Amino acid sequence: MKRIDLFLNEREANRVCKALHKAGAPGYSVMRHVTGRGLAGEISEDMDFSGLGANAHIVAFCESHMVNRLREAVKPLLELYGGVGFVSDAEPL
Amino acid sequence: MKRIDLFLNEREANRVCKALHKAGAPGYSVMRHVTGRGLAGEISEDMDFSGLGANAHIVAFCESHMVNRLREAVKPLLELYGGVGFVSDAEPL
Amino acid sequence: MKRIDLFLNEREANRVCKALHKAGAPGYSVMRHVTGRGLAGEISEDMDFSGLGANAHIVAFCESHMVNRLREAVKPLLELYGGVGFVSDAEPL
Amino acid sequence: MQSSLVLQNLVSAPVLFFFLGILAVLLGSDLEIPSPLPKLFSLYLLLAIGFKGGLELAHSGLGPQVVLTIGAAVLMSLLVPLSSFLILRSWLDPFNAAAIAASYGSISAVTFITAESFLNVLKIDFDGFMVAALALMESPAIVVGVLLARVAASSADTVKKSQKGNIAWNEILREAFLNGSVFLLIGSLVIGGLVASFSPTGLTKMEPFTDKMFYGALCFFLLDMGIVAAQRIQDLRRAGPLLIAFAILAPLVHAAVGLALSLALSLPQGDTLLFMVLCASASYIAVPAAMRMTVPQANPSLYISSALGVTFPFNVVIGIPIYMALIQRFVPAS
Amino acid sequence: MQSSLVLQNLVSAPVLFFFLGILAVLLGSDLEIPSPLPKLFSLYLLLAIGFKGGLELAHSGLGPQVVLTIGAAVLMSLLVPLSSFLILRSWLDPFNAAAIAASYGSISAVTFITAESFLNVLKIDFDGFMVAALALMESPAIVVGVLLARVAASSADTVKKSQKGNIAWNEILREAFLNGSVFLLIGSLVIGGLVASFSPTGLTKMEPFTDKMFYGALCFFLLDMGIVAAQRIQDLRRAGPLLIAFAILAPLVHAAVGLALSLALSLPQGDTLLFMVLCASASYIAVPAAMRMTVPQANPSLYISSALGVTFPFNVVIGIPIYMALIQRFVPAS
Amino acid sequence: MQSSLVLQNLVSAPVLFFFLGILAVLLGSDLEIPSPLPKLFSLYLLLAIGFKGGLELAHSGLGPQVVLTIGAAVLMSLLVPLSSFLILRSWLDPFNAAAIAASYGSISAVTFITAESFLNVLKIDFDGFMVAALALMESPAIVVGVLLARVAASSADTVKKSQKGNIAWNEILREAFLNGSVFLLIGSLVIGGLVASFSPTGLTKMEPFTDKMFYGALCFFLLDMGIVAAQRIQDLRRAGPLLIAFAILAPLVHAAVGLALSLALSLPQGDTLLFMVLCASASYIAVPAAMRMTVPQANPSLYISSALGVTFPFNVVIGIPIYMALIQRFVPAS
Ligand SMILES: Nc1ncnc2c1ncn2[C@@H]1O[C@H](COP(=O)(O)O)[C@@H](O)[C@H]1O
Ligand SMILES: Nc1ncnc2c1ncn2[C@@H]1O[C@H](COP(=O)(O)O)[C@@H](O)[C@H]1O
Ligand SMILES: Nc1ncnc2c1ncn2[C@@H]1O[C@H](COP(=O)(O)O)[C@@H](O)[C@H]1O
Ligand code: NA
Ligand code: NA
Ligand code: NA
Repeated sequence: MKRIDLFLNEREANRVCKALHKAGAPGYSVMRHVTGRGLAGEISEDMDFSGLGANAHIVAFCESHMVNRLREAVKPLLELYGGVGFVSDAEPL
Repeated sequence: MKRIDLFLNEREANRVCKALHKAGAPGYSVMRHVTGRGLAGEISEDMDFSGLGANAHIVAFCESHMVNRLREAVKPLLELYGGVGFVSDAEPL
Repeated sequence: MKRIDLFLNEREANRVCKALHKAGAPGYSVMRHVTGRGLAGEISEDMDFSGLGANAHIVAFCESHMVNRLREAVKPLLELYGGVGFVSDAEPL
Repeated sequence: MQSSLVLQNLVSAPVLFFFLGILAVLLGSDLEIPSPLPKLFSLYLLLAIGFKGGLELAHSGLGPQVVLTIGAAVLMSLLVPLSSFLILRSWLDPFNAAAIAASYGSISAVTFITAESFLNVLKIDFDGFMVAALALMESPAIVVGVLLARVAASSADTVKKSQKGNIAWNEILREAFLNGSVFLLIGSLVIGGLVASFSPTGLTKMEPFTDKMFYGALCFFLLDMGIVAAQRIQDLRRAGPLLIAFAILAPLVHAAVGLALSLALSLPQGDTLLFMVLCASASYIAVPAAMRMTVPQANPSLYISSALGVTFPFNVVIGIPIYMALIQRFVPAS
Repeated sequence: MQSSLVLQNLVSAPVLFFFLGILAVLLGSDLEIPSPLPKLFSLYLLLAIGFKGGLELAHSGLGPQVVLTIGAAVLMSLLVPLSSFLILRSWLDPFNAAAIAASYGSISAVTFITAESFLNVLKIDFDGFMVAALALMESPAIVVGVLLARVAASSADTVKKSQKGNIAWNEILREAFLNGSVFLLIGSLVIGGLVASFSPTGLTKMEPFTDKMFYGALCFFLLDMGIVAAQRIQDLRRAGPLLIAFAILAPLVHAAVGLALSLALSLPQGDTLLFMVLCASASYIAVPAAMRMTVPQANPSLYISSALGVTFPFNVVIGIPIYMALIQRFVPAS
Repeated sequence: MQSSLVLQNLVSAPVLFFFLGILAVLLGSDLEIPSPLPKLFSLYLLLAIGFKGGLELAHSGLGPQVVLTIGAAVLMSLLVPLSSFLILRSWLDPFNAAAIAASYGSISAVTFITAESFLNVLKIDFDGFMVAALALMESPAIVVGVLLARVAASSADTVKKSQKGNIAWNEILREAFLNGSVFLLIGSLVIGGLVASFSPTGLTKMEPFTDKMFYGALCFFLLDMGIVAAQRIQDLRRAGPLLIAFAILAPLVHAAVGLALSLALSLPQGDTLLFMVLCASASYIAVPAAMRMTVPQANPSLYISSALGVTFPFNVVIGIPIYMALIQRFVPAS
């Protein structure tokens, strides 16, 4: 089993979740109000009042063979809007 | 060392934390306001005003030999109320 | 590639982030409003109104060879203020 | 007559903001009232309504009319879950039937407040002690709901022995009486009564907060309720046509029973509307929070979407003016 | 004259709280208004300003003066992005130029509100229908901005074919008209108008919420805007001197054009100030949220820091009194 | 007399809501005011109290009586931490002793506000400049606390050389003067003064926000403080009986010293109560936030639970009426 961690702007989180779901992810969890730093510089919660928001952290656990499909679903969005993704090993509890 | 990730309804989070503590977990961390999707469908923050809340994400790092005890403490609650759990490898920093 | 997870008081989170950045971390993400339990006992969001806050969860993904430098940057702060850190394996998506 | 009442209700600010919220979802706007702001308004409304009810109760005292009315309200909060359960059991399992039944036995404070605003616009008086009835209808309905789930479950033998006696009375009573919103409402009621009796200067100082802001805060909260109710609409597909029919017919039937009881108690027009609304409305604040813990086998999307997605908009938009039209027919204006 | 106006503006509570926020950041204080509290104030201000505008629009009606003024405002929201784009293109890529242009074509509701407060202090009247102009200037500027980005991008062939037709009209219009803040503002405007026309008793009940609290809530929100604006200052280094110059000169030029149009429409002094401020201000609420989705290639720190870090403080602190001084010179007091 | 004052205090709305919060925790209710709503109320109370204090200070001016009173207050904020430290050192390590001492030298704005409300109910006047005393007592206590920790630590040689000079003056002063709540309070005080002096029309527009809402917002905040204080009670076991005794005796002793100083300054009854409350109260907002950064070796649960779990409820519930009873004995009514 694998764990996928995505970090991207809150405003795009819904789109990424829909893409995950459509690609067959068995489930996912979303944490909003995430701040941080990456290639695009520092991201804070300052602009939250405008609807722009900070980052979201999306976690999806799936079977190892699904990773490729989810990657293909998510990568174009990360490339267009910015954001990063990581994979690691996991087991069901 | 192992890392346990649990996702379940906020309203049960306290119970699960108490169960972890009682079973001997050296510590845990809880993130609330987690949205997501699983077997029970989509979970949003809509009903937060009612005290029902969204999901919580509980992380507990522990020695590998503890995993069984924590699993036994937590599994019945996940079965009764819903929620999922995963384990992965980790090391102290 | 490695994943570093830090849990510490919100009030020190900025310092730790600066230390990570200065030590060359390619990026990091911060989740605030984290509650939990550790050596210092239970931490809740009760005192949030005072500016004291609850815990923060900082995640940084980095190349394996960077872990030592980030550890050195972060450890003294964790020792002074309290908090815990863990490392695990990961890959870019 | 009736159509003009419906219209008058439709152009009131609270109902219009409720529509605006629904419209936002239907059109796909990203308008949201982020958590925990809706909780701020819901806590505020409960505190304010309780406080005002308490001080009016202190003024009116606990005369026989007051006690009888409250008693009738509590009776309804015991009977409605029982009758609803019997009906819902015909197509639902005991857990879901019990949770939904509890919801319809309990009340919706926001529907009540909207009815009060409607009476204000019509310049029809009502008594403050009706808030006490509101406050006392939540807990009994929750207790009955949980007991129904237990009894039905154990007789149906669908659960393992070990689970049966699992959750103690202790927990049922805590969820019924100490649920945050029930507790705040009852607590504010008592505080309002104490302040009115012993420290009247405090009343004028609370007034700008509990009174003046009330209508605007209600509009804001209803904007959010519109958003949330509209988001529940897609859950309705899962609920099925029988439950949707129940969610529209139950308020009408319960309001009619409420009207009959009000006539028996010879309540004036304003109190009758509030009594009918208490009977007709279904809880989506206290009950879901309580059922989640005590009847985890029930599916929250069923009891929330019927109470919040159907019965609530129905009452707020058409129910209240319909009840008023009935009242103007049967209850003499005082 | 002018310096006394500047001073009078500087010692008003909203502007002072704005300074306090800036000072907090400059001195390194940890003062923060945690999310989502700023959103609460921004939702409240939009709701209140829309509601009040709607009821005044209902009173004044849609006479030719009203329609012409609103038309002129919409015209400005189409022309300003075009002219701004042409200028910005001389040193910026099409995406960033388009996003910034959209921002300057659109408006800042808080700048508008601050100008209203300033007029109140000076005891100069203004018309409620100006809020309608405000509400209708957001969407056209967003549409023009997105179209500019598309056209420029496809002619410059900097994007892959596949990306070109990617985002449908559908999405542009949703971001332009259904963006949460635009939607709430227009919705509240309509509700205010309906309530004023059909349910006047509702107005007095809304008044403590939408009117009385307004000034204080504005102060609170400006405290946060001061903090946020000051935090943007370090982004300005990345923006470069040309963009900073643009962010100061654009409001002056657009205000001058607004003055000319107002004279042509023979608007009274108060309305002229509001019209100038609409032209001069740049959006940092609706536009960033819309551009992020529709022109993701643009760098948010550029359009946010110019609109919020430079133009907004400039208008609030010096712009408004300067425009007023010009008005007192050119527009006869009524 | 005294018992009637206690009673009068007990039936005031703020104190009753404080009890309601305590009761919620003791009974096991799930009532909570989710974060960051308490912060909204705490920011609001600081802003409002500062603003009102500033405008009254502008009216009263800085006469000798005002300067002397403020000077006496600042003196107390320097002396109380020193004497407290000496006592606390007898059973606590230097870090914890210093952090607790800083807390008792500083003030609790909410206790102060509750005392003001109590005076309002008794219809006893008080001077607005007392807020300036409140604002100026926070920073000195923090500076003294941090210095005590440093000095004691280095003489006790319990820390490594490297850590000694580690945290610069720079940081101590930032935590003492630029701590968010201190900064907002002082800033609002200055703004209130400026607006009162230069832009008096602004005052009436702020009044509904800073004045009218105040009492209700205080009730809401005290509801949360009741919850938080009660949750601290279990921490008290760890604190031990000596610290609990200190947390009850210290306010009494400090209030007595405050009374003596007030008599020397011949302050009127109302100002005397406020002065006593400033001396008697302990900070649980600014000081914990500052100590966490500057004296991380101290255990937050000790200084928070003594100030918030014991001294605060003691002052709010019994302290204030007791001090008033003493005042009625020793200070002539004006
Ligand atoms: N190495 C990293 N570790 C953890 N989070 C990261 C890392 N890089 C980027 N992020 C997160 O992803 C967001 C978007 O990254 P970017 O698109 O590179 O600006 C950042 O704001 C961070 O929250
Ligand atoms: N595969 C998954 N990956 C990440 N989170 C999940 C996954 N499955 C479920 N969850 C989370 O766990 C919650 C409860 O899951 P469930 O009980 O299956 O409805 C969901 O609402 C998600 O937040
Ligand atoms: N074993 C653990 N697993 C997950 N989180 C932990 C663990 N130990 C400590 N924490 C988190 O780290 C915070 C600080 O830990 P401590 O410094 O040990 O009190 C705690 O409040 C928890 O949020
Ligand atoms: Na009911
Ligand atoms: Na503009
Ligand atoms: Na003190």
